[in-house]
Amino acid sequence: MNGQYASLLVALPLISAFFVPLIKGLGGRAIKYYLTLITALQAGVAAWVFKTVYTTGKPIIVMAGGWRPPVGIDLYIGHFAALFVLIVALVSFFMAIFSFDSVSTEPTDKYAMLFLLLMLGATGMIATGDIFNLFVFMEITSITAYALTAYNKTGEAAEAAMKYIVLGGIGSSFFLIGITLIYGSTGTLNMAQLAQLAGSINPTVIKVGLSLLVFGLAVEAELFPLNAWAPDAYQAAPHPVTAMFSAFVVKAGLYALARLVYLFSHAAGWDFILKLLVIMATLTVFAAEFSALRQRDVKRMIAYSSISQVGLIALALSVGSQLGVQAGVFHMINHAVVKTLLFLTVGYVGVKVGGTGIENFSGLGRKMPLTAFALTVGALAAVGIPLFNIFWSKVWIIIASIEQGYAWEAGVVLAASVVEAVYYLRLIHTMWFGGWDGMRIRESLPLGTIALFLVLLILAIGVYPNPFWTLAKSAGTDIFNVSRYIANVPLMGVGP
Amino acid sequence: MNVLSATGEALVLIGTFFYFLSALGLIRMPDVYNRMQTSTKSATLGSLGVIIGTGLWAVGMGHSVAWIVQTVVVATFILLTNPISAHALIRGAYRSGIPLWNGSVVDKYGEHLKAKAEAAENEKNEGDGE
Amino acid sequence: MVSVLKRSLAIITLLIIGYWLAQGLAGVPFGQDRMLVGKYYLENVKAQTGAVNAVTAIVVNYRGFDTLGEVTVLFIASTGVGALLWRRKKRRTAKTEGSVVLRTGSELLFPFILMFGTYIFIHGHLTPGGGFPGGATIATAFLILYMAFVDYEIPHRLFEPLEGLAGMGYVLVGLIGLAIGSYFLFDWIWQTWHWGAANLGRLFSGGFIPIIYTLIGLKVGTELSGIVDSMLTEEVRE
Amino acid sequence: MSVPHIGLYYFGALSLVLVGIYGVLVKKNLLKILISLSIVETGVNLLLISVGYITGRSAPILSEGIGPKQAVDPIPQALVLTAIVIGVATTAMALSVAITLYEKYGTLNIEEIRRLRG
Repeated sequence: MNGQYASLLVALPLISAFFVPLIKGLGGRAIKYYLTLITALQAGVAAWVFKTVYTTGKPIIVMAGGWRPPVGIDLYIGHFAALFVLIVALVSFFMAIFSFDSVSTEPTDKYAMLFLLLMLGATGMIATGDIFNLFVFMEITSITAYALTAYNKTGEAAEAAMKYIVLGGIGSSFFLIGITLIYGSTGTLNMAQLAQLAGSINPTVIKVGLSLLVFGLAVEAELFPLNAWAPDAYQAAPHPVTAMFSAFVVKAGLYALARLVYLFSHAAGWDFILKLLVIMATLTVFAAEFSALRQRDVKRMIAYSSISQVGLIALALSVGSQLGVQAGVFHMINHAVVKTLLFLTVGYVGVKVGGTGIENFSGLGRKMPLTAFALTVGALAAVGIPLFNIFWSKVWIIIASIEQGYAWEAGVVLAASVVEAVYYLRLIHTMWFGGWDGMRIRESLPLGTIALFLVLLILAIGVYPNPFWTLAKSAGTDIFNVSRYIANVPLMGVGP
Repeated sequence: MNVLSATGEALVLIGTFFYFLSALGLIRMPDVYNRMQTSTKSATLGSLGVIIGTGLWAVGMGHSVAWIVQTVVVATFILLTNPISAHALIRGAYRSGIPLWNGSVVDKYGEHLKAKAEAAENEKNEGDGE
Repeated sequence: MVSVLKRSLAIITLLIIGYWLAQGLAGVPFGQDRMLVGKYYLENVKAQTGAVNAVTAIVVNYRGFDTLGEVTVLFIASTGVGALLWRRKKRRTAKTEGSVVLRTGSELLFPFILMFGTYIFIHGHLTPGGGFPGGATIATAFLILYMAFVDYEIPHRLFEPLEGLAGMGYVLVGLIGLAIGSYFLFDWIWQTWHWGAANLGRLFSGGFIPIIYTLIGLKVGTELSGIVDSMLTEEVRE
Repeated sequence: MSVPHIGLYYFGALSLVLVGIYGVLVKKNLLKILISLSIVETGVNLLLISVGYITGRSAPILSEGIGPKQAVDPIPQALVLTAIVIGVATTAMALSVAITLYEKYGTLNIEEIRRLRG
């Protein structure tokens, strides 16, 4: 089959989202089945793309309109993109199933459209090979995220969405100024050609432009000064959407950040950007971990924990070595799995018990044993206990940072793990040893299956990390090795 | 240079003069209604002058006749829309209770509203009486 | 009152940001010819797309993916506004009827504004404009009706499916390109058959640009009027 | 530290961006903050379009005797078209959130809308 059919990754969610207004008369339940069907189809396409990329070992370059890269826009689906597009589609599929139980606020048809478009936005951000197209997809993601954050229509939700909109608006303006500067000094928007020309750009322009791009993406990637929206939005959004934010929206932002930063690795003034990123990432980790300690609401606590893990990923990505990027990508995969599980179970408790405050988790081990078990596994994995998946990625991050001579970064990772252990163990203790009101709650079969699947995945990665580490290695190399990226894109000779 | 383009230039000049007047009025006038009056009235005239002047000038300079046709169409559109929007704006301002300048002498719209309210009141009273 | 401290902090931040940005901008001098890909577009636009307006050709044809995203962004906005301001039962609650002047004027102008909007999006490949401005113009026509009449509402039953259909039409045009020319958003009308090559610079040319712009115009018009409608109607309490 | 030299157009656009950011930082009324955000967006759009300008050239519509050598860079104009639409969408979204906030709290002053903390 022709590689150009990978454009279905973008076309399918779009056309199905546009189709929803025509079937909205069928009622909420039918629309949720439709949503599940479409996400399953998307997962199928993504699996095909994944298989093609990993068997041929070559990236798929989708050329929109048949124009070769610097002239037209290309989608670059390399090892990283193929892997993460699959993750995006799978997480969306799980969350579409979860939506049956957890989303009852009207209007369901609009929820389905926004859900599909959030998936589309993240897919596009990961796949695109054009810097302005990245901006467009970033806006698709963030505007959908604004709408979904406020979807519950409570005061808190609207407030969180407002914070997000103001920060996001400033961020996207900065990003656009960055694009302006870089376009103004090179005359092209294609990432591969930008990487080719990176050495010849005026160093001040690259410094200012790239730091603006970093600031713009930091809103989506939840890095320190611009992540004030994140905990509120995580808490207020519908439960499936929270899981999607944590599992792939933030990953799309991080990926875009890493891709853009490494594209310009030949440019003068690049070290400056890396230093900026390291500072932002470290501050993110500390600010989030210490806020997480104080939380009484479990969903909010996990949100903070998610942000601090994101800080760790950013730390790994900004080490500046191939191993660092690979470790970062490995941590991204593990984080996606673990946080999907955590938000799924916590959200399910929120739906069934009626809230996500810590008091609702008391005695959960006997009230909802399966959910509590899954939540425990997720919590232990998030702390980084050996035999669980995040242990390995944290180890690799430590190795990578020591190898580059940043011993204190290893200290940051360890300190973060200790703080995480404190609050996660508190949660586990409440669940298994807290008072029980004698009630049993029936757990739903599909969600139990998903949770068990994720638990098994966590254990599988924890016990046999090697195949997954190989995946992460090839995906990380895809980001780090810019010269291969340039060679893979069939640039047409539009040059000076 | 012929008569047509000279007329066009004169019209543009007159139009700009009206623009100037409206800008002056915007600064000098005491309240919303007076400012609105000067700015819209003279902006309409100013735009008409400039637009039609441009059309005449272009035809006079030997460009195609399409210029004057297009400018006349644009001018008609402005002539239709500008007063309506100004009217709606001022009515909105009055309705939302922005006060008149102290030195105003007439308030026809206020009188009209009052008369209307009184008429409605009378009708209601009469209805009660029967 | 905003405290003086907050203001001065804000001004210091601004000075830092401004200095930083100005330093970057100083490296990109104003008014110089730095075109790279732009030059290619200008030289080849007529032969490759059949449009004389280079901006439109870039928007719809060369960088069509961006435009697809742009349409999606607007669709998200309309969906999101609809989702947030969703009410079980809603009605216009405007209190004051527009005056005679406004009502007569809007009735008189409505068809002309519609016609003008249509003109803009049909002639996108020839003159400045295109689907987005055209659609916005059409939406203003409905906005005027909303302002003039207290009980006017857009025909929801027509507009909502139309919005979806126009969007699907755009993606379908792209998928037809994938089927015929094996590229998504391939300009199958111009590049395969060269229809309209004889009247370059007239209405029937420009490949699929007029078709896509018509779809976009319809979509944007219905979407923006939908947003206006969501914002101007309120819940009926019973 | 030296004063960077930038063109007048850049200066205008940049000042719009800064004025907007000032508004976002200082104003307390939500609507004023949103207006400030729109001002930032306008400034950025102006900046983007003035980067594409080339002295002495005309709009990139290649009819009536304008060849490829007489036209300005068309790409920024295409980008600005997209950016404007995105700005409109953000503003629409923000306004509807503001309407929801007003319904829930009865005010648009951000100092009074503070339930979420932590």
